[in-house]
Parts: sequence; C-alpha cells; structure tokens
Amino acid sequence: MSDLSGFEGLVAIREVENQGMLTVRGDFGSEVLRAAVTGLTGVDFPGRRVAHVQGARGLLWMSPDELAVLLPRGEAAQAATRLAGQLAGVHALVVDVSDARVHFEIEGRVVRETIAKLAPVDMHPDSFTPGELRRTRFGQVAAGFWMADERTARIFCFRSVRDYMAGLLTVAADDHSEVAYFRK
Amino acid sequence: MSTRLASGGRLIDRSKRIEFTFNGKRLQGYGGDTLASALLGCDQMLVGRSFKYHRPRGIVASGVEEPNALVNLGAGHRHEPNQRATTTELFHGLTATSQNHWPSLDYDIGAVNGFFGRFLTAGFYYKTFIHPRPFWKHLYEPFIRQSAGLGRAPDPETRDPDHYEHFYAFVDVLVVGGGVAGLQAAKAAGEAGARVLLIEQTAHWGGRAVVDGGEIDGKSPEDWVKETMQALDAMDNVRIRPRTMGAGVYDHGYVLGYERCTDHAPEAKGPRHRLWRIRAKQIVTATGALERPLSFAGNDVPGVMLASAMRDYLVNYGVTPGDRTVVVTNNDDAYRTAIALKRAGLEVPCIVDARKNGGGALMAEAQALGIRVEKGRGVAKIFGGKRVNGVAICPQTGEGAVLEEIACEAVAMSGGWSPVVHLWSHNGGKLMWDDERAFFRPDPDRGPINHDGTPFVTTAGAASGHMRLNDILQDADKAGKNAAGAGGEPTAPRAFDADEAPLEPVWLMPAGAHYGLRLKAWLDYQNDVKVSDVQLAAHEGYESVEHTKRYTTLGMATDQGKLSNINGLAVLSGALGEHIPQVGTTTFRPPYSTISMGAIAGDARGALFQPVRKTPMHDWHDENGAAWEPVGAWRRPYTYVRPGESKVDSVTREVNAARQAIGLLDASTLGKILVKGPDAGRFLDMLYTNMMSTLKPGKCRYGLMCTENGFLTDDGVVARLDEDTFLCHTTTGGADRIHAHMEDWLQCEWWDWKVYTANITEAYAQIAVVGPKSRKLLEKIGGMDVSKEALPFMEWQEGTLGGFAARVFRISFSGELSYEIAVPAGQGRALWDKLLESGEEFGITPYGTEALHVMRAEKGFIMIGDETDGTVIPQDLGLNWAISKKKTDYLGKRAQERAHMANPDRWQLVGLETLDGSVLPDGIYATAKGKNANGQRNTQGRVTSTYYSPTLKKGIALGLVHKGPERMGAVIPFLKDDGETVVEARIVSPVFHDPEGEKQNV
Amino acid sequence: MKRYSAFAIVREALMNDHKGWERAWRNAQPKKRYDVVIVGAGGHGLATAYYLGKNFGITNVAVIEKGWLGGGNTGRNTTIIRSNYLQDASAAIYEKARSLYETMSQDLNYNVMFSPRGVMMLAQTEHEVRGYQRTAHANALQGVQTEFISPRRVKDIVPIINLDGPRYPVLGALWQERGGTARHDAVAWGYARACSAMGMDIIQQCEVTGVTRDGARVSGVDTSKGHIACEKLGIVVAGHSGELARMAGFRLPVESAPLQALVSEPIKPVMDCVVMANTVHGYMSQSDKGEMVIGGGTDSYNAFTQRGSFHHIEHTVAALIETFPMVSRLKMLRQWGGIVDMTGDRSPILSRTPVDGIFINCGWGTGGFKAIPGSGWGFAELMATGKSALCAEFGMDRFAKGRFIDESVAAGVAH
Amino acid sequence: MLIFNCPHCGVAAEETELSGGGEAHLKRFGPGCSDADFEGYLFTRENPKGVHFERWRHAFGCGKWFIAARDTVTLEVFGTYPAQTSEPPREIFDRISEKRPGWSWCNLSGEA
Repeated sequence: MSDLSGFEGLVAIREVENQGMLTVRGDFGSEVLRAAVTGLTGVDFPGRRVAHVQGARGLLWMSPDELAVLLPRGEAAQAATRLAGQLAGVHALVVDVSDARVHFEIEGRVVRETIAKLAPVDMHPDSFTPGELRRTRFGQVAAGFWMADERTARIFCFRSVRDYMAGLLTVAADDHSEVAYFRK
Repeated sequence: MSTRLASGGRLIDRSKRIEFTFNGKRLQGYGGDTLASALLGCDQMLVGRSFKYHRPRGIVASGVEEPNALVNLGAGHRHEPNQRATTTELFHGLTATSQNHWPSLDYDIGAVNGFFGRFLTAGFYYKTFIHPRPFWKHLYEPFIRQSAGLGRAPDPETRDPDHYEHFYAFVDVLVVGGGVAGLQAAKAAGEAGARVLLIEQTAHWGGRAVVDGGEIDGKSPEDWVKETMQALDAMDNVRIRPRTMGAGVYDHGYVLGYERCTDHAPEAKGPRHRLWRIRAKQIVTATGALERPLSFAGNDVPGVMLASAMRDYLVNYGVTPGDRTVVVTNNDDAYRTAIALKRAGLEVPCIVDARKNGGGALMAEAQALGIRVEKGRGVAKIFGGKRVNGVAICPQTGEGAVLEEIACEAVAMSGGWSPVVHLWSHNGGKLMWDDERAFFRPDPDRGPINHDGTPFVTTAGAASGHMRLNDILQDADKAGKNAAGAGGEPTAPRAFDADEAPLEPVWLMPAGAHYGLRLKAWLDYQNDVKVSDVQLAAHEGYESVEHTKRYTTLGMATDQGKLSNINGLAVLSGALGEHIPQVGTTTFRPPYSTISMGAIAGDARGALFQPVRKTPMHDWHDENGAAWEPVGAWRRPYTYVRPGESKVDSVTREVNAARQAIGLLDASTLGKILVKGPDAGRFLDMLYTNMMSTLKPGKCRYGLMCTENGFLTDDGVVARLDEDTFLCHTTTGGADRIHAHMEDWLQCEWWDWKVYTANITEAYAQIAVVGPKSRKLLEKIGGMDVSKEALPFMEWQEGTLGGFAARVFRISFSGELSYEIAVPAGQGRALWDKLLESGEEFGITPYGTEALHVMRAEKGFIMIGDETDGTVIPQDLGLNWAISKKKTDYLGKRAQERAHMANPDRWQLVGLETLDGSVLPDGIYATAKGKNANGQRNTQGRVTSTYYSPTLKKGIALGLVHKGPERMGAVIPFLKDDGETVVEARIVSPVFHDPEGEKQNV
Repeated sequence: MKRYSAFAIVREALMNDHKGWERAWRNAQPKKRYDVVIVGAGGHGLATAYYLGKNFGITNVAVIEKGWLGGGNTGRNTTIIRSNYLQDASAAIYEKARSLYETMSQDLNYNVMFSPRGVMMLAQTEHEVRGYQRTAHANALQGVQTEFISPRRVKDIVPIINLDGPRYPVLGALWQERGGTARHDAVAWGYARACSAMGMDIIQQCEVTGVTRDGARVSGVDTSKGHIACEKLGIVVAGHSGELARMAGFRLPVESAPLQALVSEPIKPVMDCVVMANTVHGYMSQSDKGEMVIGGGTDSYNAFTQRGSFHHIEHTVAALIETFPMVSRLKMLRQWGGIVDMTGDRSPILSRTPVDGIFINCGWGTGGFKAIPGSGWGFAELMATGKSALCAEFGMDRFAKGRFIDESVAAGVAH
Repeated sequence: MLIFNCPHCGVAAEETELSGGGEAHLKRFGPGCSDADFEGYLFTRENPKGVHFERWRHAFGCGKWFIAARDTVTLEVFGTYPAQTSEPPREIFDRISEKRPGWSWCNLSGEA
C-alpha cells in the first residue's frame, strides 16, 4: 500500500476512513424509496448529477436509477438491512458496498487543476461547481467525485485500485507541476 | 565568416554569457540565444550532413522548419537525437553533437560527390540491388541501413529520468500562434467575453512583425505587442501560454498542445513536457507563413539561408552568417533583409531580383542605401563546398549562361511565402490556390466540421493568406470576434508597412536551367531530393503527388516538407504540364512539428503504466513469496515459492497439502454479481444455458454462459439468495465483462423486465478452504454449523465464523471437501490470518493459481480460456448436462443450431495420458493421416491443458479430439514443434481423480 | 519493358541524363470490354491481375481505381510480413504470401526491398505463453517455420528491449525468423509495372458508380469514365467493399474503422526485427530510413476518415515505452490512419458472391499487406477456375454455417 | 476524439468515457428463425458511408446505453437518445432529413 501520510504537494491528499456507502437501485419516482433514503441520510433527494452531502451522510446521484448512499461505515450494514426492509414492497436493490470503495479527499489551492490532469472533465469554475457529482475516469480507472467547496474535492473509486489512484493523485499534485490555469 | 555583431539582438542579454559545447568544442553564447544563433555567433556554419548524400549542411532557417541543423542533444540518460538547433533555447552546459557522418562532421567518407549523385537519383533503390537475391538481406540492406538514420538512439538500458504529464482544458476559443494576428484575435475574442486560450510555440510574442517593422496604431510593433500582452494578461477570461505548440487538430474540436516546460532549463524541477488535451468550441489558427527557398544550383551550400531567417538572426540575436551577403529573390520581402544588413553595417554587394521590373518601395529604399539591384536575373550557381564563397549571376530566362561572378560569404534567398495551413488541414479543411501570390491558402467555405456540423476552425492573418500588416490585423480581429460568436464593429488598430510590388513565381532558377544545374538544385535538403528527381518521377509516370512524394521521398524528412512541398509540387506540375491546383497537395498529418513520445505517454509509465488490482490479501501474498501471475488487471499468486524450492516443487507441495490436509486459496478476484428483481430468474434463464429459475433459495448451481454466437464465454456458480435475488459468480477475468453483458441485454433488449444488477466483486474477500481437514478447521474457529447435514454440497449458509459475519458456500473446484467463505473485504486479511494460524496444526497451506489448475484438471473441470478459446461450444466439452433441454431460448441457443455447430463430427473433450507417463507439451496437436489441399499435415485433436499430476504421479492432459468420447482407449500421435518427435497418448476419461466425487461430497 | 538493373542506371546516368527511362506503367483509358475487371488498384487488386496473367494467361484485364494506384491501405500500413498464424486456412494463405515475397523483387524486376529480418511476438502472460506454444505446434504441422524462444534469446535478438517491465515481464516469444518487412509502395508499383507490361490496363482516377447485371450474371460496371463491360468482376476495395457490394445488390458481414499508425524521427539502426507486444498492444519495427514504425489501435466506431482518435496513440506509445524505455526520448514525426474492413470473425473473405461472375476479396482487417501476393495468387485462381484451395475456407457462407476462422483465439492478434 | 451527449445523465462525454456497441436497432432472431435471418442479425452490417445509427455505453459514467445518429464520413452527430427504443425519435429523424435529404439506413429513409 503506497503511503499518503506525509505527502506534501500542490494539494493535501487524505484517504477518508470509515466512510460507508450503499448502492441503491430503484425507481426515483417511488415515494417510498425517496422517503426511505432521505430519512436515512437527512439530506434532500438529489437531482440529476447532484451530490447532497453533510459530513459522513449524503446522497449521490449515480444514474437515473442508481443512488449512492453515504453514511458512517459502522452504520452501513444495518442500514442496508433496514433500507431493504423498507423497500420490500417496491422493485429495488440495496447493497452495502462500503468495502468495495475507497474515498480520497484532496484539499488546497489547485484542486481543480489536479483533477484536470487526470479526468476528461471541464473543471473551469463556470462549468463545474461544488455540489455536482461527476462519474468519469481518472487515468485508466473509473471514479466519481464532487467538490465540497472551492478548495476541497472528494474522489471515490474501487478498493482494488486504491494504490493506483493514490499514485495518480500524488504525481498530479507534485509540487513543481503547477499549471496555473484556473487562477492567474 | 559568421559572427556576432558588436551590438543589436533584441532577444539576447549580453550580460549573461552561456557556456556550451558542440562536437566537444567549448563555445559561448548569450542568454536568449537559440542553439542555432549561438552556433552562428561562433562561426559554426557547418552543422550537419544530409541524409542520402551526406552533403555538408548549414543552418537554413530560424524555426521549426529547419531541415539541416539537427543535433544529438544532451548526454547519458538525457540524450535526445534530432533536436532542432533553431528551436533549442541555449542553457548553461548544453552539449550538442552533429549527426549522420563518419568519422567527423568535416570529413565524412559517406559523402557522395557530384559524379555519383548522377546515379543516386529518384527510384535508385527500386531499380537495383535486385540480384542476386541473398545480397539484399546480407549485403545491400545492412549497408543502406547503416548509412541511413540520423541521430544516435538514446541508451536502451536507462529509463528516461524526466516526468511528463497531461492536462485537460476546455475553452470557447483556442488561438494558435502568438504573432500580431494571434494577439489581436485573442484580444478580440477575450473582449467579447469568451474563454480564450492563446498558445505560442516559441518563448516570444509578436512573431515576424517585431522583426520586420512597420507601424501599428502609431507605435512600433514591438510596443504594440507589449501593450497588447499586458491587456490580455489583465483579462480574467484569457490564458496565454508560451513554449506551447498547437500540434494537431482532431475531430470534434480536440486539439493537442505540446508545452515544453523545462527544455530551456533542464535543471528545473517538474514535468519536462506537458501534453494539453484541449477541447475548443472554436479554433483560430494564427500560424503565420513560412518562406520558400529558391531552386538554383548549389542552393544547399552552407551559407545559403532563407532571407527572413537571416533577418531573424540579425535583429533578434545580433548574428550574421557573413560580412558580404548576396540577396536572391522573386518578391519584395527579401529587400527587408538587405536593408537590415546594410543598416547593420554589413555589405550587400547585390540584390538579384528575378523580376524583370524588380520591386517597389522597398527596392527604392535599398537603392537609396546604395545597394545594387540586378533585375530579371537569377543565380546560375553557388561557389563553395562547406560554405559559400561566391555566386554566379545569369539571366533568369535562359539556361544559365553566367554574366558575372560575385564573391560573398552568404546568400539570402526568398521564393515567396506559404501560409501555414497544417492545423487547418489536419481535420479535413480544404485549400485553394492563390494565383496572384502563388500559394495554397485555406478555402474559408470548406473548413473542418465539428460534431454539430458547423465549421470550427478559422484562420487569421498570414495563415489566411494575408501578407500585409494591416490586412493581417483586420483579418485577425474578425476571426477573433467570429470565433467568440460576437459581431460588432472592427476594433483592430490601423497598421502601415511598405507597399509591395507583386511577386513573380519562380520555381526554377534560371527558368531554363540545364540538367547539370537541375541535378544540383535542391528541393528537400535533408532527404537530398532535387529538381531533377521530381522531373524524373513525373517522366516515369509517378504522376500523383503522393506517388512522387513516396518515389522521391520529397517532403518525408523531419521537416515534413515545410520548405520543400510547394516548390516540389510546382516542379511536378511543370513536368506534367498541369496547373498546380490540379496536381494538389499531399495530406497534412499531425503533429505540426515533432512531439516527444514521453509527452504522449504522460504519467502512464512505470508503476502507473496500467493499474494493478489488488485483493485484501495482496500484501500477505507479496510478503510470502508469491510468484505473481497477471490475470486481467489483477495479480494472483501463481504459487508461493519457499527458499530452496523451484516453482514445480512449490506447486507440488501445494497440491499435496490441499489433497491430503488443507489448502487455502484467495478467491477474492472471482466475479460476484447481484441480480435482483421479479424477473431475475427469467433473465438468468436467458443468460445461462442452464435453467436457473428453478434453483431453490439456499442452493448453488454451476452455470454456463454463451455469447449470442454460441461460444462458451464464462462459467461459475450461481447462488440463489432469496426468491428474487441471485448471486452470480464469474471468472476472474469475466466479472466486468459479464456485468456489462448483463446490463447490455437488460437495457437494450429486455428493458421492460424488472431486474437490477450490481457488481459487488470488490465488496467481499473470498477464501477457499480446501481439503479433507477443512471442516475440522472451520469447526475449530467456531460459529455456524458446517456439518454435512447443516451445509451440504452445493448449498450456502449465512452466519458467523470465527467471529466474522460470513457467507459460506459448499462448492468445490478441486474435488475436495471445500468451503468458500465470503466476508466483507475489509475483514478479509484478518480472516485469512486467523485461518492460517488456526490451521497450522492441520498443515494448512496457501496455494496459487497453478495448483488450482492442476487440481481442477485432475478432476476434469474445464477452465475458461484453456478448454475454451472462443471457438468452443459447451457441447464440445461434454457439458450437455448443463444445457437445459426444456428452455425454448437462451443466448447462444440459435447459434448452436447452425450446421457446423450441430454437426456431431466435432473435436470433443477427453482426458489424455501419455504412454510413457511424460507431460504433453502445452498446445500440442495430434496428427492424422495425410495432408490437406494446402499441403498442411492433417490433425485430429489438440491439448488444451496439460500438467504433471502430483496426485497421480504422472502427466495428465485434457484435450479436444475428433469424436474423442467415442474413442476411449485409442492411442493417438502428438507431434512436437520440432516437427519430428512423436509422443503417443491414450484417450481416457477427463476425470482422472475420484471419478465418483466421493471426496467433495462428504 | 526495359529491365531495371545497375547497368541500366549507369547507362542512363552517363549517356541519357536519365531521359531514357520508360513509364513504369501506361496511362490507360478504358476499352469497351474486358474479360476481367478488377475494381481497386491496391496491392490485392494488382496482385490478382498479375497472377491472372502470369498463372492463367488472362491478360485482357482492366484494374480500375478511384484514386491513384496503391493509394489506399497498401501505402498506409506498417509493412509487416509474417505467416505465424494459428488456423490452417490463415497459415496457408499468409505463408504462400510470405514465400512469394521472398522472390518478388526478382519476379517483378522491381526491388520491393523484402527484408526477412524476423518477426517476434512477445509472450507476457502465462496465457500468452500457452497460446504461442500452441501456435508454434500448429505452425510445425502447417509448414510454417516458427519457434517459441526464451527471454534470453529475445534479448540477444533485440538488445533494446526491457525484459522485466514493472507490469508484464517478457516470458518468451514466438519467433518467425523468415518474417519481415517490405517497401509497401514498391509492391503496388512493381505489380502495376508488371501488369502494364503484360498489356493490362490500369485505369486511375476512375470511380465505379454502378454494377450492371444481365439477369443473375454481372455484365459490367458503370464508371466515371463510362460503362465497361466484363465477363468477370473482382471487387478488391478494402474499406469500401460495403459500398460496392450494395451496388452489386448484396450485403456483407463487414464493418469499417480507422486503424492508426505513427513513425518516429529517423535514428541510427537499433532494432533489426519486428517486435509485437500484444498484451500491451504495441508493435514496432525500424525502417531502412531509420524511423521507428509503430502500429496503433483501431477506433471503436465505424468511420471512413483516414484519421483516428488520439488516445489510441497514447496507449500504444505508453506500451512501447514500457517495452523499449529508449522510445520515451524519441519524437513522433507523423501519425495517420487507414480504413480497415473487419468481418465477423476478423478473417478475410475471398469468395464467390450471390451474383454470378462477381467475386469479392475483402475483410483483411489489420492483416492485409502481409497477405498481398498470397491473396492475389489464390483470388486469381478462384476467379479463373472457380475454385482455389487457398480461398476455400474464406467463403462468405461460413457465417451462416457457423464455421469461423478465428485468429484471436490464441494469444495471437492480427497486425 | 468524439464527444456525445449522454441522454441519461446529460454529460457531454468524451469517447474515452464511452464504449462502442456497434450497429443499433438490430432485431434479435432466436430459435426457429432461418439461417439467413440469424446471419443477418449477427453479422450483416449496414456499414454506411454517411448516416449511421450506433450504440454507445457511458461506461465510465452513468453506465447507461444510448444510441447516436452519426455521419461516418464527416463524423457529425445528429443526436443521441436512450437505447430503450426500437426506432429513432421523430425530431432526430427530422433533423437528419433536414441535413441529409433523401438519406437512408437499413429500412429507414428520410424524405428527399
């Protein structure tokens, strides 16, 4: 495991421990489903490509019929069972994928630039704003991310490629590689 | 001699002396120099040798178009061949060596003199070296290869120490080129509010105007550029990027920008090159124009230089290739060079103007300075070998009768200009011929088309074909505004420069030059293509411009024809008696000028070349002698080699342990796909050849998946979790593929079926506990009841095991009593450790993929990718039991009904035992009598898996044999790849070990 | 036809200022009718015409070409010649081609610079090792000389290679010593010159606009230079086969996509053979000019633009830098694309068609150049006699029957 | 380097975020169909020079399949729409007819 502690670069890179995540697939029109997931997380139901996140809890719009439910790792397993119960009546799929994901937080002045080196996404402030959820690729692996604020982004990917992602981010954030593109 | 003048040089800082070496010689230049200007400043006129004749070559240009001044740059693992001296900014300690000569630049024995030049014409190689046949491989080609090539290759044993990266930028308007046109276009687009990126390949802004003079907005171009740069810098919506070349334009507004971040300061940290992946809504190419040489005898002698380049060296760097310079031209622009030289106190004995009436205002100015102008004249020949020492003047009309000889040290030539249309053309932009100014320019009505069907490239300034300062600025202003989608009044400043008399096209000098002169009139300096070669190609019927290019290699050198294409094209048209546009141009391909492979690869190198997927137990494997095997993006332990063991030893040890005690396998990479919904059963019935809808919750079933084309594509155990939920296991390589396959059919064919899938492969660590003592171990760590009664073969249970929440499957891929335990991935390592620790007393032994293969082969279990190869159907593998007869349909069913597949006369799975107990080679074929119509040996089968079986203590193999199952006991011959040795093997049952399956079912 | 030789060059250089050379091929205008019309003056079309004349005495032949002869994929490929294929049918036609390449310069009296420098396919996974060992065994039975060699021999033959890349170590290689490269343009030019000398008409700048039939049988083609009648029609137009088939009234199991390639700037010789690394998708050879010739990927969408998407180039170059670290400090000089036509099993079609008298030769995918003489030899035989052992397995009917020729099944990938 | 607008999640996705799926609107033929129908379904392709309908999956994004109407010569994209349909929506049909009068593809054809 490549170690991130002590890495210093254009942005700080931190692996987010204890982040739980459920995958929920179902009909977003279903009131039962909307009530269940919002009740569980305490955030509003997200619109298309929106991330509603408060602390460790949140809802990420992953596709027209897929949500990612964020909650503390410790609660995930039970929450999955409870949620499945609440959705027993409707056609839906709930599964705890906490162990299938890793989450990184990158924080600093040039967050946008770091992402723009790795993902084919228009990171210009006019185009990508905090609160938008984007699924894309970082280098050669699938990943999703959102910006909590102008200085902070959360990136998640599959656990098995954790080291690759950590490597990409540390290289992209190398101290001497600032592009100075999004800010003058 | 070429020298540095006492004063002048707008780009150099004479207070900064810079040391460098050329061919070992210690030389000195100034800050701001390019390697080329520094070499000229040190009287280093001879810089290289040509490709074919190894002719002496000097610097001819001042930019990317330079075909001659290519050097080996740097040393050791930083060495780089073919670096253009003209685009290399000088830095302390730069070391350069010239290329393509032996033993030395001054004395190259490979040099071909004029006499042999007569033989080495276009097509030379196609017409000779034909006999005797072996000579091409053993004699001719090795010699040709040695004398070809240019720079020295980098050291193969060291890795490039530099770092490269990519960067995505999305803009409204990309402006390529930092001349006055580019600046005005960027300013106009920026003021219209567009998101603008302006890139310039050099380190400097202003392009030609700052050298050529004139007046913009009442100021010198120099001042106007300064002010405009400040204005651009002040706009928050505009980004400017020097040392960044627009390398290529691709479909849908994609542009490659090539930024050379630290080439000018190698000691600096950070990426050496950055490849910009730009997505632009609109592109403005303000790429200027390139000057054309004139074709006269000896135009390749060092000291003959483009007039504009000579001006650049004088004005920008304060260097001149000689004290006495003759200027040869067919247009007015070259007069600027003469005037500049004269004003710098240098001699210009004569301006040779091919035009009968000479030039306009600039001619008058030159004459006023006392420069003699010879009208209607051309150059008959150049005197000098490794450098110019004189020119012979002749009438431009006629065959070259010499009127006068003039001694000089340098010749400045100008054949007119050609707009740089590369970026316009890369993605299909069309050109039109401009008769008046004799060049191709972009046809504005036939530009490259974007994804929405609208044009997305606009040219500006000289790139549009405008050659006068004011026209250039007005055109650029319009281009910038249009690109930004803004109309409005023109806001470009007025500009003034000297009126010019029209150019007269001159494609050969003198017009009627005899063969001897044409034989020495170079078109492509690097590849040694001359006027006579192009004429010969046309004469021999290579009439298409593509034919001529390829037959003569015109324009195929490292400058990709920047200097030679139009001149060559004109000569070809002349030879064919056609109008130039009828002949057309060759295709312009990216990149505009070369870009480093390092930049293209970016960070995808070393550890980041490709992602490595790792299981939760990966580090344990690594620390315990795992010999890795790549499986898809994963790495799985092939075997765990202990000190003193060979791989064969360790595999044998692992197999024996699993068969006699307990083996432990990291099975986490196996795909796990959740399939849920009221229609899940119906869906899986279509996906698998088996009937899955009848599977009872709590039970497992082995299933086969075929492609719609009938071939077996994946297999695995399906567990029914509850009434509408199934968990499908796939092969390691299959997980993502099969999940995509499922979604494909659900989304594109059966979108009304109520089924959701989720790929949860990585949510779980899965550990196979295999062997007669496996139950003892699980009972020891305690938790759920794993007895035969509570958890029979092919069933699964959920519960806790050794304190872990686990799902346990009673399935076996080894034929032994075996449990596969799935726990949340995060706890995988802990469970692994616990099992190892608790299992020690039972002799627990982790095993890898090879032991897994051996054991499954001993049981006759097929392996996707070994027994299957994309041509095998389940029926070939004796798997009919797994193909539902009840179902009316499943993916692949119809395909398997086709004549060739329904034919019983196919190769089918059997076991194979060599008569001598040896192990059959991998992939060996069984021969049959006779040969086929193409004289190939007939075959009757092949080996698909072959191993030494530690259990049976002999070689065993699985194979596909013609009607194999009907031929039990038959002995068939296998032929080794030496084509001689025959190994005989007997056809037996594929199940070598425990045929009744007693061991797995206890 | 005046013969080419060193003596001829001396004669022309000293006595004629090279004015005495003949045209390589006549600039023909179409006659009213021919026994055989071949559509497409690429390597395959010209080779077909050549062997129709040479092997069957059929010389009343026109080869018509929309653009310039050899202007398609013949002049846009990476010039690799090998026959180390797995399936019998493929090995047969590619080995026939390879053996004809060996004597082509002498046959055509035109130096096509066939250079048997060896073709090496790296095995970088256990699966690839097994696949290539299988191929070596198959080749031994097919009369194709190949061997599976050790990493040490790989390094001996290719000193610039990096045997233990961080990702995929080299575990061995399939080595065909008698494979190599040739000068691609020269192959088309040499055949054209020989065809022209046999009295055949090569008609350039002539586009086919329709196929005319007399009932179930072909009667000729409409072209931009008028109608041309013929007994038999051969369609040999690679990426444009679908269009021609439509004109003739049938459809094909073919899709077209750009295949990309690139060259570096020329450097002094560092690698004599062709190396293919299929696990990481990159292959490279060095031309006689010194350029590293590099094959890229095929785009994942149908297109007729002779260019492609750049990310394929990025992946290829990254792969080559892992395999040959020195590549990192070379520079890309030029990139381009050709249009390849790919069938359902990625193997070619050399076949009769639903229309009597029309024969089609297409679907070579990424394998076309290396097959040119074998393809021409077999296709000429098929057109002249109605049957050919070399073509037998490559019929159009195989898709309905489910009898495929799949080369991708071993580790081998066609390039 | 193509870009398509994913009709499911609204992202203008670059080619490298997508995976191509070949000719669209194929009618599946299963057991009981003729060899010719089956061959046509599995192998025969329109492969036109011009208007083409093809499948793409937003593989690195929302994972959904969509169909793009694209010109294989100019690479112009006339529009994209979800894969859950057996024929192109009217407005895309009309847009193509407007830009390529008289176009035809498989059994579809626009007014001249």
